[in-house]
Amino acid sequence: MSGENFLFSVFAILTCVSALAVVLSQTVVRMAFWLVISLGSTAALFFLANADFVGAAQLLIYVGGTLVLLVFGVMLTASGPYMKIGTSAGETVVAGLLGLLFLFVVFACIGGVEWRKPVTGSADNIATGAVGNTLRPLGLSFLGVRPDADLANGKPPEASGYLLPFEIVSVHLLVVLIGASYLARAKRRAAPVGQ
Amino acid sequence: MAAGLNAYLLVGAVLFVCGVICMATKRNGIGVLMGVELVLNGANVNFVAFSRYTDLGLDGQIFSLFVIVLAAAEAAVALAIALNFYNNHLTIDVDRANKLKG
Amino acid sequence: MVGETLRNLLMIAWLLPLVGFAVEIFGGFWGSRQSRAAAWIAVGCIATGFVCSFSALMIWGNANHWSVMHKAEHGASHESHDGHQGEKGHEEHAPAGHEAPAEKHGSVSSESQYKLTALAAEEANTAHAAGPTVYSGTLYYLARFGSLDLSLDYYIDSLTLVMFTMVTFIATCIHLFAMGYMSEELTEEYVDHHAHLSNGHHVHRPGRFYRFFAFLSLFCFSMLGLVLAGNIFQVFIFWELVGICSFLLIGFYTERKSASNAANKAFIMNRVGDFGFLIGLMVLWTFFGTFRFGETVNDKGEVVQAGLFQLLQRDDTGNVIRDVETGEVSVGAADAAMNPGNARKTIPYFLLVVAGLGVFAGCVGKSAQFPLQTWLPDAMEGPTPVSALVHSATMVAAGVYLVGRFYPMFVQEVLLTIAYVGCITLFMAATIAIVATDIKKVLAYSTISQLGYMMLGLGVFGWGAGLFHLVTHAFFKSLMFLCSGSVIYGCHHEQEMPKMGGLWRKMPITAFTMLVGVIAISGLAIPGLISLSSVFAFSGFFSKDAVVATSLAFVKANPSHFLLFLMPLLTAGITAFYMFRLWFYTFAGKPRDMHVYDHCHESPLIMTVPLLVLSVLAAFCAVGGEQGPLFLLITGDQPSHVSHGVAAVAGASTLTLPGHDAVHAVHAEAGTYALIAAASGTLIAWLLYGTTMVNVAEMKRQLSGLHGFLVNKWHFDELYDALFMKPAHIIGKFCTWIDRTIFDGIIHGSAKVMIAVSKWDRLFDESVVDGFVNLLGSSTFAVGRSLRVVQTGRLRQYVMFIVVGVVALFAILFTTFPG
Amino acid sequence: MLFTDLINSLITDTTQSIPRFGVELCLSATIVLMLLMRLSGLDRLIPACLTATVGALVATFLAYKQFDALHAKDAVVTTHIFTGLLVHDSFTVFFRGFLALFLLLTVALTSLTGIPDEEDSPDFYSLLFGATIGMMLMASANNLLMLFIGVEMTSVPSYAMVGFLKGRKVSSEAALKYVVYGAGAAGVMLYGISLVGGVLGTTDMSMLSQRLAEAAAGGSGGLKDPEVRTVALGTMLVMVGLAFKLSLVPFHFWCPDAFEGASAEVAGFLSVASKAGAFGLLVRFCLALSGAKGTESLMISFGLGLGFIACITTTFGNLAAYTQTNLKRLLAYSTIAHAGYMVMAVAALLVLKNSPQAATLTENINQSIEGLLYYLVVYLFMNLGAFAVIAIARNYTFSEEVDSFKGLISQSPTLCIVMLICMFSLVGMPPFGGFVGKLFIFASAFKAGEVHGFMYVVVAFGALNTVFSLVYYIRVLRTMFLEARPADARPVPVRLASWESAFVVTLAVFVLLLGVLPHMMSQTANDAAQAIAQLPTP
Repeated sequence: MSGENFLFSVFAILTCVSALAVVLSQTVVRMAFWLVISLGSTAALFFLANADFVGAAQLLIYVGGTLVLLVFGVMLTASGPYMKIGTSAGETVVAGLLGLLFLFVVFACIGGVEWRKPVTGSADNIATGAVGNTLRPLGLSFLGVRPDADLANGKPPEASGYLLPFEIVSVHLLVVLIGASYLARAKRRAAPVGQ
Repeated sequence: MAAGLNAYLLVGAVLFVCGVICMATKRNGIGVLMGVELVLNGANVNFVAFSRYTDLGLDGQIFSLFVIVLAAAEAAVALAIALNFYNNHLTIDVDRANKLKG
Repeated sequence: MVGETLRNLLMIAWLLPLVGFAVEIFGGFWGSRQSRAAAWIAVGCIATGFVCSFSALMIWGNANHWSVMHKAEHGASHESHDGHQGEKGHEEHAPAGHEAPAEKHGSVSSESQYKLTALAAEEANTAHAAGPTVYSGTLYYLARFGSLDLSLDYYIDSLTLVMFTMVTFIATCIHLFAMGYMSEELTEEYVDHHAHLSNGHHVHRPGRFYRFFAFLSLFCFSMLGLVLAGNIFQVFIFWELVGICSFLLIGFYTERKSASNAANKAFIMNRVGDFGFLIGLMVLWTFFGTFRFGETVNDKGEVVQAGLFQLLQRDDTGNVIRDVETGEVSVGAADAAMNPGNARKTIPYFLLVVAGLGVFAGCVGKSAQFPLQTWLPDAMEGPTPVSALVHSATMVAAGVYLVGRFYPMFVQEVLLTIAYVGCITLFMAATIAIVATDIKKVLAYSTISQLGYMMLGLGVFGWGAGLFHLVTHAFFKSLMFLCSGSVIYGCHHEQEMPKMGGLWRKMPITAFTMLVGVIAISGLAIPGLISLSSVFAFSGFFSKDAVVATSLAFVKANPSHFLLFLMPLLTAGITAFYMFRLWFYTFAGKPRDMHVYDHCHESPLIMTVPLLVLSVLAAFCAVGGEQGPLFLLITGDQPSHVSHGVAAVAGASTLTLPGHDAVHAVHAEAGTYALIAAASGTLIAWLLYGTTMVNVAEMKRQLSGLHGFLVNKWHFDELYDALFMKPAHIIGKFCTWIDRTIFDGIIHGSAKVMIAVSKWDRLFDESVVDGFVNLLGSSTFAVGRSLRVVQTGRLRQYVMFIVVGVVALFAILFTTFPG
Repeated sequence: MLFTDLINSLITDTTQSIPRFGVELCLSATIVLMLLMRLSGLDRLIPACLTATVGALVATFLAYKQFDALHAKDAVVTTHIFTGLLVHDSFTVFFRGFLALFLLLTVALTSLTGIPDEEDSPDFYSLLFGATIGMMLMASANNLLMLFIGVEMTSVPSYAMVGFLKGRKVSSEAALKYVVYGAGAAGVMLYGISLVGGVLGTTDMSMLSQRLAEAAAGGSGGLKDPEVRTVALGTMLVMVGLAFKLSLVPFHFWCPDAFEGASAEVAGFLSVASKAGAFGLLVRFCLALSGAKGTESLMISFGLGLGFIACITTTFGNLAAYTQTNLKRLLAYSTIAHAGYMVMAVAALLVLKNSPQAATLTENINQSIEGLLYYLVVYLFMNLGAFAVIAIARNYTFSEEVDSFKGLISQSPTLCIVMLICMFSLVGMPPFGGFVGKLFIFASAFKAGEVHGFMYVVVAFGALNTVFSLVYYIRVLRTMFLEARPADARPVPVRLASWESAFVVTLAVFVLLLGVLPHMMSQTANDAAQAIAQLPTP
């Protein structure tokens, strides 16, 4: 077993087990804890898959940002030490069976697929998804240039650059921020008469 | 090639399924939102894996980056709504969301 | 240009009521509630419309040199009716007006009746020379969707003209009558004695005189638009408009629960029929590519596409042309000849049947045929002029009219269906009419029954007979409804016949005119000495005779369908019976309720004059029978395959349909049978109700089972309630219930099992009996809890169902995907 | 090819793309402007609804200009902008115009009824505009990433809008249900996208059918072929995400709850606009996968599946509406039913496009899209009309129950007559627009019946449902027109000469006009349909 395989196995198992633990935990604080583990080891899997920037983003945004947000949520809504909103075992079992069914369906499909082989790295030493070192191509693609795909094949550029989503997502984040802050803040005046 | 694509896909699918189960069984609203994160994360594992092993290439990683950002945005709004629900109902138990039915 | 003149005249007649509607509704809204202005506007519009339609009819006749009138072999039969000319005295009398020119040109009869070539050449828009003379074209271009043109077209032939004249004339009379009848609404505060508030008081509301006339005008507009329509889609639009008007008019007394229920019922039942109509439309459009009856002409005057009627061609035997190998019907042979670009197409024979049945389904709804007939009696909740106009003379006639208009598209199977539906309807409705006691209900059932006659006539290939009966029936039925309105008005809104009796002394004009109508509908006649063609009779005799004769000819050609003759014959007797019963009950004998009798009075002049006018027409509009002017006018442009009948073809499931000759051969025989039936019906009615020889109450008791069955209208309402309404409600509830319970229930049902299993450990520790009891207790508890959870925990099940849905859909895709 | 060439081509591409993206940019600018005005306190002087109205007006105008520019050319013009992420053609512009117009109408309605009060209106309009940008992206997406971003940009602000009445319990409950359900559906959809993108090795939608044909080439083309099977699963998952947006059974659960909890204005917006965007996307997605050699029969079965779902959806929606007492909830079920009708057009499109005779059926393929677009336009007016009446009446009666509309005719006839027109149109009664729209959808579905007989069943269901639906609409109308107004009911004095009346009457007039003069719209719809139906197929 190579080192990479070993690391993959460790993190894959960690990811799955802690995801399961999220499902099975009965208190929300434990769920949050297991979620951190799961998402963190997913980031490790990303690194293993040569997606270094995505892995870093996962750690920063997901584990560092989103999860902290969730933990805030936990703290804000925990009304007392006794509150434990449990789930009946039966429900979990039924949901689990359904989940297994879904898993089966997915693997009945993708099990036999012969995946398209990747195009080997371009001559210009700019890495593709397969080779790693993706920071520069990713950054360029957000500006709309795709040297990884377009430099190799002497034709006019045809791969998609991602300038537009990169910009439009900022508008989206702005809107979302406005919406979330509206919902979360208290009304300054008295609320209108309940209808 | 190490690990292999299908192994990654299996991890992704497990995360996805765990997320769905989490959404379907947790009565705590925050817990449900954690399920959402798991689901999106499962899909993300897929994208990164495809990016490594197929000629989806860098597109897959870009996709997953956007997903991370959008998931953060969604989490923010969802959390705000959950807090709002909590303010109105004084509980975060989603089973108490039972006024609207029929 | 004759075509343009006709078009313009009919457009005026058609659009004036719409203008009237707008003026009345807005004028009335802001005007005084005591003003009759709205009524005068309405009358003015519709009367002008009548003048226009009548002029159009005259222009049409002159342009054709009245050629439809001189069929050489029948020319002689006109003389005997000249005598009536004087006493009619109305220039409006459409058929009578034609007689004089017809006589003058009697000798110039060399032209064939169906080939009016001189005109066809002159008009770019006219149909090809072999068919009837038709003026068609486009009024207004609506839109183009894909390959489909939508436009407002017109299609003018003799049927259109006769219908226009008939509708506008009757509408004028009824408008006048309504001015008197609705005069109670001319007030700021109208007290509705039939509507009660929850506190038991009567409803007080402002009078709605103007609104009534506005609705009437809108109705006239819709009905005339339906008749003028030049494509089946336009027919459908006006069809719905007529339905909406009828909804508004039936529900005119909206405060009465029964009225609003009846309006809803009429509307919904009609929609059920329209469902079929829509399917018919789809088939037609898919396979014929056009909705137009006539040809499509482009800007340059070139014919670009043949009309529906030309696309479906028939061979010499009258059958549609079928491909030998595939059995499909060829479409557009004529079109391909004219425009080689339009390739020949075919339509499967069964789809042609489906299209025909679909369109007929619409007619079933509108014309209150079995099994959608129950709305019509309920529709009597509207004011009586509405019943007269909408539910006897015009709207319900629209279904029959459409069957007639659409005749070239019907194949034998469809015609047979029409015949049987008509046959069932006419018998059933007549039997119910025997026991009805509400004067308007009797007339309502009689309307259904007569509509059945028309459908039967059309179904057994009596194209002329069915439509002939349509026109004569319109006259005498509107007359009778107005008479009943006069009675109701005179008796202060008493409609129950058992409370009447002996009214002829109080209201002689009404009684007399009603008698004319009763005789007309019963089909009584005084046989002539020489032959049946010189018989003296009112209009109903001739038209019913025509229907019965056609059905006899049909039955002789197709003996297995003998019921199609026996039933109408039997019903002819029943008709005479219940109509005379109505008359004797109401007008003859001794007063049964002195209170009603003492207060009743003859109606004012504005109501009796229309009665008199209509009674003259009801009596004499059909003079000459099938050689008379009205019949010849109607059949002037009959579909070309009708006159010589259709021969049965071996192999295919076809019927022999009688031609004119076959019908003519049995005419006298059928007439005799019908007359005997009618006379005996009359006699029985007289015996039972005209004299005191038989105790009716005793008979009623003897036949109580049958009586109850009939009084309950063959239990149709209950049947529909059980068959459709209840299931619909149940399904509706079921669906919401599914949403709440079943989806959840599946999950929670299994959850319950899991709970039980998880508790198994604990239960094992306890004693068997206790354990058993506990198990029972805990599972009931679990059931209760899961039910409570059903009410509360829905969000999570929603999420669960995303997964369930995905898996289920994938399973479906997998199992149903071929290969 | 040098790196500088890449940069140069990027610069040309972007400068060419930006004018074609003007509508969205205008909306984004309005959002930023509202934020800045709020920061600087200018919103006290100029109310946000004014800014929003101006922004929406400019956007509508820009969309109109774009349409005009495309319309002037004879040939169908399809431009890929932003390095192929978006498509700019008549179809895109049709939706842009449609959504901008609808945005304008919604802004007008909300400023009439005052549902966001002055303090909250910048927030509300930011959300509204943000959601609209998302819908426009959905309708013009040419990349799976844009598809997902479009859906998210539409959904997330909608969640917040549903919960906008934050003081009310039902509102927060509705928002919670909506957000959880929506997030679940988005996750499923994303997973589907990952499968499709992974197997086909591209996220570019215009490459999908080509790649699918390559993938199917080796095997049978049926579900036995693992590649095709996976793509089918992925496609289905994407469609589930869209079905959530379209509220198709069995992914409709959120819809009645969210509509009942949200204010009528928001419900009206969601019921039309977010569906419109989703339909635009659904059509694009279906066409992107259509026509791949070897998988035609699979795509036909997808079409039939959609037809099946459509049947169930209409029937369920109509029947479930029977027993409702809350008018918004009733209209929510009616919305579900109407989505079903519209999906019939997409089903017909898929079946026709993948039939062996597709080449001869181009006109019918166009017609199915055209019918869908026409119906959407009619639906905009009639549904918004109905919701607007509810919203206006609510401002007086503080209730949205059917019973609170009892005898309304005696107090505000205008509202009642508008409601009558809208509801008759919803039933599909001539001469209102709904009739024409239904007719053309049924007609194209019927045509598809020639390819596969099941589509006849679909048409039959559709026609049957017009009968079902009559019952509950009539019930509402009857309550409004025929019953007596209870003495203790709050008065609803809406005069004819008021802005409220003017607004609803305008909508009703459009409903009527679309029924009487269909060519006003049908030509436009046809142009848009042609633009998209001619997508290159390998």
